[in-house]
Amino acid sequence: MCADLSRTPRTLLVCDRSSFLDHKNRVSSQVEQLHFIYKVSVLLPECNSASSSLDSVFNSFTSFYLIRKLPIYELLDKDFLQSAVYQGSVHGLSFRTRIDEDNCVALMPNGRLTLSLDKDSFELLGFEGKPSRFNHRSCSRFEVSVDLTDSSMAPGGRGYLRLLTGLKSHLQLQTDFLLSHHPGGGASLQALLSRYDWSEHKPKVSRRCLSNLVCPAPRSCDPHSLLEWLGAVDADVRCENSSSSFLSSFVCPEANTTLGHALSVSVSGLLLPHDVQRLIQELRCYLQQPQLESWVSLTVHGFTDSLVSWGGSEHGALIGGQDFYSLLMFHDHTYRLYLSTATCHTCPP
Amino acid sequence: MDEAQIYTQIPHNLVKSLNVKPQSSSKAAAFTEAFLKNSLQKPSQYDLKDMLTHKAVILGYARPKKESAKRSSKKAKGLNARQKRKMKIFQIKPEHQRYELFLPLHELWRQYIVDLCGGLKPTSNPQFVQQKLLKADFHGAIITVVRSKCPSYVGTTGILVQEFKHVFKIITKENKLKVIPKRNSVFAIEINGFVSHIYGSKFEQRASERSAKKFKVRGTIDL
Amino acid sequence: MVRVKSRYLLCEVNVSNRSDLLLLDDRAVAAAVKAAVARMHGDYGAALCSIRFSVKYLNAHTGIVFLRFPKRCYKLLWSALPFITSIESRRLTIPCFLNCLHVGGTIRTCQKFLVRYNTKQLHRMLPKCKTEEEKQQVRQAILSCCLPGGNKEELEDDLESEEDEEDEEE
Amino acid sequence: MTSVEEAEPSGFQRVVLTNASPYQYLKIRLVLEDERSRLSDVELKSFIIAGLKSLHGEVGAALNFDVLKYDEESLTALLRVYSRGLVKLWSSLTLQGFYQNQACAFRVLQVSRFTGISSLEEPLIYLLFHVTQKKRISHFPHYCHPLP
Repeated sequence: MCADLSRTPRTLLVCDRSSFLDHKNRVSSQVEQLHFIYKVSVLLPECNSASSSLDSVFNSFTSFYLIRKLPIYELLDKDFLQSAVYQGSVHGLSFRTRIDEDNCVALMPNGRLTLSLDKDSFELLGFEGKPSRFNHRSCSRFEVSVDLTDSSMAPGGRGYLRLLTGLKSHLQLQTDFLLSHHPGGGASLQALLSRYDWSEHKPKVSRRCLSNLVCPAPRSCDPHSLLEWLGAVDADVRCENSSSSFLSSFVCPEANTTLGHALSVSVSGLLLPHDVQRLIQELRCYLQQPQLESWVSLTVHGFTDSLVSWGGSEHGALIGGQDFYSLLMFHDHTYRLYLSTATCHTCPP
Repeated sequence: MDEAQIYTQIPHNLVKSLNVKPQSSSKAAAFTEAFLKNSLQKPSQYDLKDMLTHKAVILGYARPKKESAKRSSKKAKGLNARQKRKMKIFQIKPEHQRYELFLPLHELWRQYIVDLCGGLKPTSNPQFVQQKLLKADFHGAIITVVRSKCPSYVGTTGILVQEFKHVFKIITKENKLKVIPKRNSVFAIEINGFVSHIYGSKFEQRASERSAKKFKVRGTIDL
Repeated sequence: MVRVKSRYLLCEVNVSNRSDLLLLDDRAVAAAVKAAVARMHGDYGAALCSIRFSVKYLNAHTGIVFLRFPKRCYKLLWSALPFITSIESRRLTIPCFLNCLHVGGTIRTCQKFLVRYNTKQLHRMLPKCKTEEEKQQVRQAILSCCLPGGNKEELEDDLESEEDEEDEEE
Repeated sequence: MTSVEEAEPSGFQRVVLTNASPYQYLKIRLVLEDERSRLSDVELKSFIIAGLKSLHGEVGAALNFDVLKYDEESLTALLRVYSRGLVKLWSSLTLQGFYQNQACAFRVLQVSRFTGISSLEEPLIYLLFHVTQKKRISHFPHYCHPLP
């Protein structure tokens, strides 16, 4: 009746500090863990325009496909499994389905198909699953997760047939679906695409030049304020406020330098962790140029409505889940990595 | 009548014409006793003499007692549960668990439903059909589990062989006998294009008792 | 069964002119509290204040009020009490303020506190008396102060009030 | 507020901060019955404060929050509020029903603990629109997602 109004959901922020030269650094594995990336934004201080090599990386992000009204059983199609799932990594995510509300589907690069279903759909499907972690009191959501590379899920196998008939005749699940494939690109998906209404999309790159940017000292700043500032720069929020301003009292935390120029680049779409890896490598090369300001930041946002969080763990949005990580790189190969995760989740890797 | 008169000797002139031999009184007494013994039917266990001295006895036909009839009616009431279990009356032998054996039952059931619903044309009112089906017997119907809390039941189809209070026993096309609890499942029954869904949780009743039960209309039904 | 728990606030109405106290009644105090809560905490506070809030007791001579609040939100409602500056009663506005003396879990603990508090006040009055007659009166009054129940109560009283404090900490 | 520290001599350091974020960020959109009417940022903030005042009284009206960014065209705003005031702010937004005698509603598009909130420009993909509002005004056209 009268809950404590000042209570807020639990928050979790992990800060890693290490060096790329340290053999123990786990950046690449951590980058791989976040499967569904919606947006990557990079802040390059003291930079007017990105170098050609960096620009080419931005422009060469793998394109992705949107299929309208895809029946989900098509993902179990034998040819599709042969040509795409077994041959590399497929990223697939149901689009415009709201997690916690609709039935969502995700196909992960390791060949795992995950469905997040409401109670009625789960009962109709008739396939083994487990109750979702985000159920409150009553059991109203279920998660069905199958490994398509498993022997029981091979075409013709018992589990395969059961799921196929479940999706084909009991629960006719249809959603808009985003797909991308790592080494093969569109060619390996063509057979599936050709049967439905589809379109190809290039990740959208937007560049913004900023001037006279007040910035905090990245090494000493408190992580929360730093993240706030990075987000504000990314969202183009004005920092020049006085503390007595009516509208907003937001100011740059611990301001110490003013940058003449800065370049903020963001790429959005269904992006692959592989491309992010490439971008990180390229940024490290870029940092080696001697005349530059000594740091670069890279922020990666996960899909809000993806049903998997870090690794393969379940994700719920309404309880305050948002996955992103922010990588701060310095020219001496050291880095700071800030990982955030949703409320109920355990630590990211 | 005077007792002495009875026990008197038959007159000699009558002896010849009647052709009977006069008996001695002791013999006569023995005869009477024997005669009485024969003609009195049952109560041999009683002391005859005692009875004769104290009671009036009807000579002649006595009605057979009803005890035997009572016993037979008791027998007709049938076996108790333990006996049934012992005799495995309600268990279908493995060699009889064949789908095609039950197909005629299904045909019969089909006719029965069609008769019950007055022809069952595509034009007939679905609500009327449902009302009838609610009270009908389902032995022989082909039922399918549409929804269930337990995912492994979903999709099972077969002819309903036996219905108990809490379970349906069905035989599938693979000649497997399956026992499906009614609770937490929804069943579909198809006859001539009409598909009816049965919420098993609301159906937990014996077939015979169901016909007398009133079903309540509810807004929403959960499993 | 679990008891529905409440908090009883023992408050003192302070007015500049003591004769104004006699104008007060239960309803006027309740209305004043409700208005203050609604002003400070808006609709939310007003809603909380409409459940199980009541003025349990009002002594118009001494200005002592018992307020009952639901236990879960008594702090929120309590915070609005200092903002009461006047009570409107019988079309007269009486400038006053509420001074909270004690918070208890039962009316009984509040009553005990009140008796003790009043005894203390009488003790304080004693040296200030001018005439012997007045002193005698005050002494008489001190002696007559006790809870119905007598000595035995005194022990239980301490126990109970301890329990009560635990309650509050929950 | 807790933090766990695992420091290693090799220079690898991991710090876990729990419940340490001081702010929460909300991305909201005001939907008005008359779609042509526009508000300035100051009007929007006063309107939100009025809502806070009616639901949570003067204590609520004293709640500090910032309008970080406001787009007058789409009536979309980015708010920053202290974590402790999130519930109060959110509930008052939900219960705002009228702006100058016309029906209106706030749609809370996204709530986040970091300014990880994506920018206000039309993003390629709308991931937002979690229905967080208990009250929906039925005669409003339901918001459509623009196609990518």
